[in-house]
Amino acid sequence: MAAITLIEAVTQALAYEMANDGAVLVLGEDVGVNGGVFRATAGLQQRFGDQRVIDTPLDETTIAGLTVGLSLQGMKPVAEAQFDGFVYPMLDQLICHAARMRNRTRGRLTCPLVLRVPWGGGIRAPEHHSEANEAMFTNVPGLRVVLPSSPQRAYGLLLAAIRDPDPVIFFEPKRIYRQYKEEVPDDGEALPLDVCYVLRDGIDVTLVTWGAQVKECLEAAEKLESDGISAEVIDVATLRPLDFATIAESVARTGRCVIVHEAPRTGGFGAEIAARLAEQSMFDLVAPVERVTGWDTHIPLFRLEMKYLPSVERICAAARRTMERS
Amino acid sequence: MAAITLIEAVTQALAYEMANDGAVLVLGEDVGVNGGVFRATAGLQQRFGDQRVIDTPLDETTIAGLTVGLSLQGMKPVAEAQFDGFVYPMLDQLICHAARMRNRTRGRLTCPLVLRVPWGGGIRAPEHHSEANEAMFTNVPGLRVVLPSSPQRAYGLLLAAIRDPDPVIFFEPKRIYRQYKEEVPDDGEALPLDVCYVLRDGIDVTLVTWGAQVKECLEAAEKLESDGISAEVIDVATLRPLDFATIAESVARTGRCVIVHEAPRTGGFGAEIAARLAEQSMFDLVAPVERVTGWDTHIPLFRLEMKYLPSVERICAAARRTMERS
Amino acid sequence: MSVAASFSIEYVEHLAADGRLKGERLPNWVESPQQLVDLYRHMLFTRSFDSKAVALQRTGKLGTYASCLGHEASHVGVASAMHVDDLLAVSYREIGAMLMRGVRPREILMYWGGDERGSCFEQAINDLPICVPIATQCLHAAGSALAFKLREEPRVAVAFVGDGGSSKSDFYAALNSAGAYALPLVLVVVNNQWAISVPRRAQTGAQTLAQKGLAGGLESIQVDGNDLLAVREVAEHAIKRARNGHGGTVIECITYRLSDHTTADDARRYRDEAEVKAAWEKEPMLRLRRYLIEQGLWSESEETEWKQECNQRVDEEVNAYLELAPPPATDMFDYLYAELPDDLRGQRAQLEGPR
Amino acid sequence: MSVAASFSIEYVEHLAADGRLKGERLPNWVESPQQLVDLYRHMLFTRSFDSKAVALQRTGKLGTYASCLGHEASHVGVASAMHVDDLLAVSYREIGAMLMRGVRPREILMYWGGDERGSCFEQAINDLPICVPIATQCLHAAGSALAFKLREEPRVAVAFVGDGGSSKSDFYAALNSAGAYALPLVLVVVNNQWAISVPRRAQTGAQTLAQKGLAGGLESIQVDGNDLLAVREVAEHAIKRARNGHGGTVIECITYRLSDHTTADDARRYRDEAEVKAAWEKEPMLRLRRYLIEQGLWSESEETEWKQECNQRVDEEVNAYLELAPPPATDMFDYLYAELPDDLRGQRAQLEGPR
Ligand SMILES: Cc1ncc(C[n+]2csc(CCOP(=O)(O)OP(=O)(O)O)c2C)c(N)n1
Ligand SMILES: Cc1ncc(C[n+]2csc(CCOP(=O)(O)OP(=O)(O)O)c2C)c(N)n1
Ligand SMILES: [Mg+2]
Ligand SMILES: [Mg+2]
Repeated sequence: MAAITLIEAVTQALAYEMANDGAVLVLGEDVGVNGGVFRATAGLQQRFGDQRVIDTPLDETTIAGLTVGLSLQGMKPVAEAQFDGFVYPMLDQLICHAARMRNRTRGRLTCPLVLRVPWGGGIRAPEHHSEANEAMFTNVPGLRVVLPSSPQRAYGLLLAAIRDPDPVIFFEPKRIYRQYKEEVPDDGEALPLDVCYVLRDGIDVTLVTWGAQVKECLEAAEKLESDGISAEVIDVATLRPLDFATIAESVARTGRCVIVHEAPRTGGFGAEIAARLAEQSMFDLVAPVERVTGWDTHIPLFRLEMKYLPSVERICAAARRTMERS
Repeated sequence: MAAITLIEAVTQALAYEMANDGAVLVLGEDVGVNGGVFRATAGLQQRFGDQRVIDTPLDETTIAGLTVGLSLQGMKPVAEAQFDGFVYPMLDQLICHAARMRNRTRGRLTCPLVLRVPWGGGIRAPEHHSEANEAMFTNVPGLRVVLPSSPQRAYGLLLAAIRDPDPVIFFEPKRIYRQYKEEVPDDGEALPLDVCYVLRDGIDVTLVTWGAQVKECLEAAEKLESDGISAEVIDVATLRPLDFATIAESVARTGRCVIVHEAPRTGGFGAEIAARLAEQSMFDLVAPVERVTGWDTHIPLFRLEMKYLPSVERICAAARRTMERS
Repeated sequence: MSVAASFSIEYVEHLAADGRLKGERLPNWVESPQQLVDLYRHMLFTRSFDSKAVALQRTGKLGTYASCLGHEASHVGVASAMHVDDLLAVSYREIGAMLMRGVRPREILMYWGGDERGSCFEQAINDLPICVPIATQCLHAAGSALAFKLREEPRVAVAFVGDGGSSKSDFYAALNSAGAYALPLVLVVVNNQWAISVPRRAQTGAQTLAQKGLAGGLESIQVDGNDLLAVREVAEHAIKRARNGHGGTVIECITYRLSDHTTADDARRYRDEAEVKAAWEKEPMLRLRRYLIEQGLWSESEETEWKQECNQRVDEEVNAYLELAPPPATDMFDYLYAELPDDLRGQRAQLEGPR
Repeated sequence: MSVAASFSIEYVEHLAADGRLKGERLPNWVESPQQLVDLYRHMLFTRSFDSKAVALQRTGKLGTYASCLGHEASHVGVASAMHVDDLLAVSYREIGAMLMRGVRPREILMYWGGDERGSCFEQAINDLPICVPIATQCLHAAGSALAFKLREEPRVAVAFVGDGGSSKSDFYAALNSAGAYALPLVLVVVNNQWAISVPRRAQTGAQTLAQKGLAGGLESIQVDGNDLLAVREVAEHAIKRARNGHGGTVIECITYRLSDHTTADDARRYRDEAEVKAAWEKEPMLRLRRYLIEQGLWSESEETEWKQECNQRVDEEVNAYLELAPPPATDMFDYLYAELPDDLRGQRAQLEGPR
């Protein structure tokens, strides 16, 4: 079994489930012959035909609306948004319809769909190609929001997302699409859709993050280690519904928490985690919670983007502050 | 000077500023002869003509895009979304363009626009007419998000919003459009766009809220008073940028905080306030923060909607818990 | 200079406002005169239900309601041309079409009475629920039509949208994809001249709303929406075309909204009484009744009798609606996901338990 | 059955691929032969810049870049028909139009080089910056056109959009409002046959993209987009019409994307080399050069000379671009609002200060 990248794991999961379930189909801009601008659907049209891998007209409203309609008929559409900056025209169909259909028809109609969204910055992409807008979705009841950060989790969580009977927004951290390889058995085993992953154990401070920042957090943990600070690292992986128990359990041990994400800080999903700590872990905390995030600005064009994204240095500094302030 | 309702204060502010500044114009569905479905623009077309008060085709994408274009030409468009449940198709133009234009052109072009959004539930309205989706906007750099809760604040903040050189989302709590009247001098005095209002002083617990829930919080404070609990009530009024100093100062005194809003809890803007408390007021808090919010569900159709909205009872219970848990 | 493409939009009508046939004989779709009587009965039932619903709202027993007064021929003409297996995607005003498709009157009342259970149709299980966000249902119909096509099912999706709704992005998106994929989709634009207070002319510079279909390469046709004979003909043709794999159609039904926009609206604020009065002259029931009576297919006494029966049936439904206990509050959690996530169990318990 | 409306879409061309005039003489807009030479020079400058930009990207000195190879006639033909005061709203590929309007080459390089200052045009101050979210610029142009109309300014807004972009909701929304308000708006659809890997035929079932204008009641016309003479004629006519208060036009320019979609794309994955080869036969520069040379208005030596001058000018701009120091990081705060809110001062200080 060859080791594969995160994006190859996405392709592998799509191919597995398309072979496994005839109701699964893929649609989006350039997903067909071209295999997607990131190559996530490479080879799928050749293998499954153009009735299963469907290029759409260039309109995100169309993609979202067709996806809702397909899912209403028992298909399991996996739609692709070409870049995260282009999901906004999809929100109306996702929020008003996909997320509500089961509830508003009392279970008569449902929308088992997945929207895949290449997410985040750091690849020197053009304007509007680097957004991290997961917070737009985390306040929406009826949706699930998933954001894997390793090839294995991408594979297992995407399978779970496709099999889930409700709509799932599946963000893919494009900065680490090809960052490293790991062995991902193509065994069709899905991962649970409501679990946080403890990637590294520690006793002094808990670093909570998701997506590409997992890399920075693990590096920061290494660095802190050499300073004698032991950091636990948690990959949230599924933002909605949130497995807060795993985070709370960790913070109960460490007493300190640094939340790291690349979206702007104010109103980002990090706020929800900090809020739950303030509600449920207040007496466990020995130091104020810290957030290390993208600034409350737009992610700049690429000459400045690394000054925007949370760096290992910023994470370490925040972790050290939690040590000092306790 | 006659006392007026919140919605009359909106009309008064619009009329004042249209008379004051020829660049101000109003556009939206049914804002013209009909004066808006809530009558916010009643009489304005008669007074200012159909070149200043413009009915649009029925498309929210159109409204948002035209508004951006008008503002780029130095007009000051005040657009109306007919109901909050219909703003989603506007997000793309607001987020990708209105909120970014100044930054992305390094100040060459700007978007001085206002989007008025009748907001929230509790009026037995049809489906999709009762949403509280302010959190969609509070994670967006470059926007301001305002949500007044009294006739005076509606007047002063709307004037400020129109005069502001950047895009402002102006939510109007429709449940209290006609709840009570107060005197609102038509003096053209704007209120600051970054200030929280302390509506009631207290020493035991701080109730932080916005919009229609201000009413419930004030009632809860009355009730708590009779139990010997002294509650301070803060109307946030402007969510972005947030005047956290006023909240922090209050919590420094009371040591307890209950955040109340009608949007769903997870990822709601209450999370941001709780997060800042966890970051900046940790050592002031003597009890865990509480959030009393809409459930993490869609606001139901009206037979159940009052079971969804935060009630005086739920607020009181939360405040009492903060007393017990400290 | 050469001509790259040319088009024309036809207008179809059969039955004049005075109840006389414009042509020599009935259109081909009419298999027997009894068929016309049945459809007329449906239209009358629709009107009975509709006026009762308005009355219920006026007495506080229903929430906001959108009357379909004057739209009966468009609704019944289209819905009656569909197969059971086809899919209907309405906006909110197509009561006549919904009833024809088997949605129960009590379900419609439940919906407007603030109860989600009204969208859990017992019989019209293929059809989509009322869709308030304007024109978004057109894309649900397009996506459904795509599913039918991919699965090679001989089914057609029919979506209704208003004149106002035909300005909306989702409508354009639906017709664009219908053309791109040659979908079995029929988009019915009910041009009732008003979108709340905004008149048809303010929505677009296009001479007809039908011609919007040309933007997607669809068949595009205009019909007298008050003329059951014509609507049914045009709808049947479009649906057959779609079913046979020849792609989508935009049908513009020219009619008039004889009521306020909804019970929350007061149309006198923005439109002329004279216009409404003139529109009453052309309304769809009268002309069909005149024709049927003229042909000896219907009589005043049958009219009275059927109206009574309609009222009785409606009353039964109203009673069933009024007697319904409210849904449990926990429904808002219990139908949110297939299975309630652990994360939400605490909230559900809070809602349930004593607060 | 009667006809409610009928339409035809004309196709305009003047200059054949072999450089011969199709008609008897030059179109009316040509005031002097020198004008043609000037426009040809513009086209050549565009091509020089474009190939240099691609080369810069290949050597890592520029980010992703979208070449305009083959679009020169459409870009220069339209932009040259505009008044200085008019407004141009481009997507991202209309380099030829931007240069013609006075955007400085270094600004275009800065933009694709990851520097926001590239959108702070020094000269083309009326024009909108590059707009990546497809077709959204059409509505900015429509809103601007509405402002011009309300203020009674004799100005016209011109928006470019691609064949793919003509599927997008925002494009339909723009043409719908252009019709509803009779806006001075010209929508130029550059149909270069491809939207990344998706061919024109997969976007829509419409025979022409021009006919989408009919959906809004706009003038709708098709033109050979490789034919400067024709493009300029059609654009000039549409712009004049708009300026005179007669409303909007959709112009479809038929051309071909001779390059990859962007430097990040490899078109060989999805399209036939033969198709590209055939398209080179019809490209816009060659035919105009043939015509000018035939007429004695241009020569091979002038061609060589001008190319050298273009390269030199471009090199100067490239140097200016390469020498530019990066913007201060604090710019991301300093241009976010007119005045930085107190709430953000702490973050700005953190960014500035030692971390
Ligand atoms: C997206 C959206 N925007 C606004 C509304 C509010 N609204 C409800 S009905 C209506 C007018 C619809 O007019 P039309 O499409 O002509 O249908 P009709 O009511 O005449 O049947 C409007 C603006 C809505 N329901 N959805
Ligand atoms: C809203 C949106 N969706 C997707 C994209 C990604 N994208 C960039 S260019 C392009 C194709 C555009 O094709 P077309 O409109 O024909 O213009 P061309 O590139 O041929 O000039 C796509 C899909 C985008 N920029 N914006
Ligand atoms: Mg209408
Ligand atoms: Mg193209």
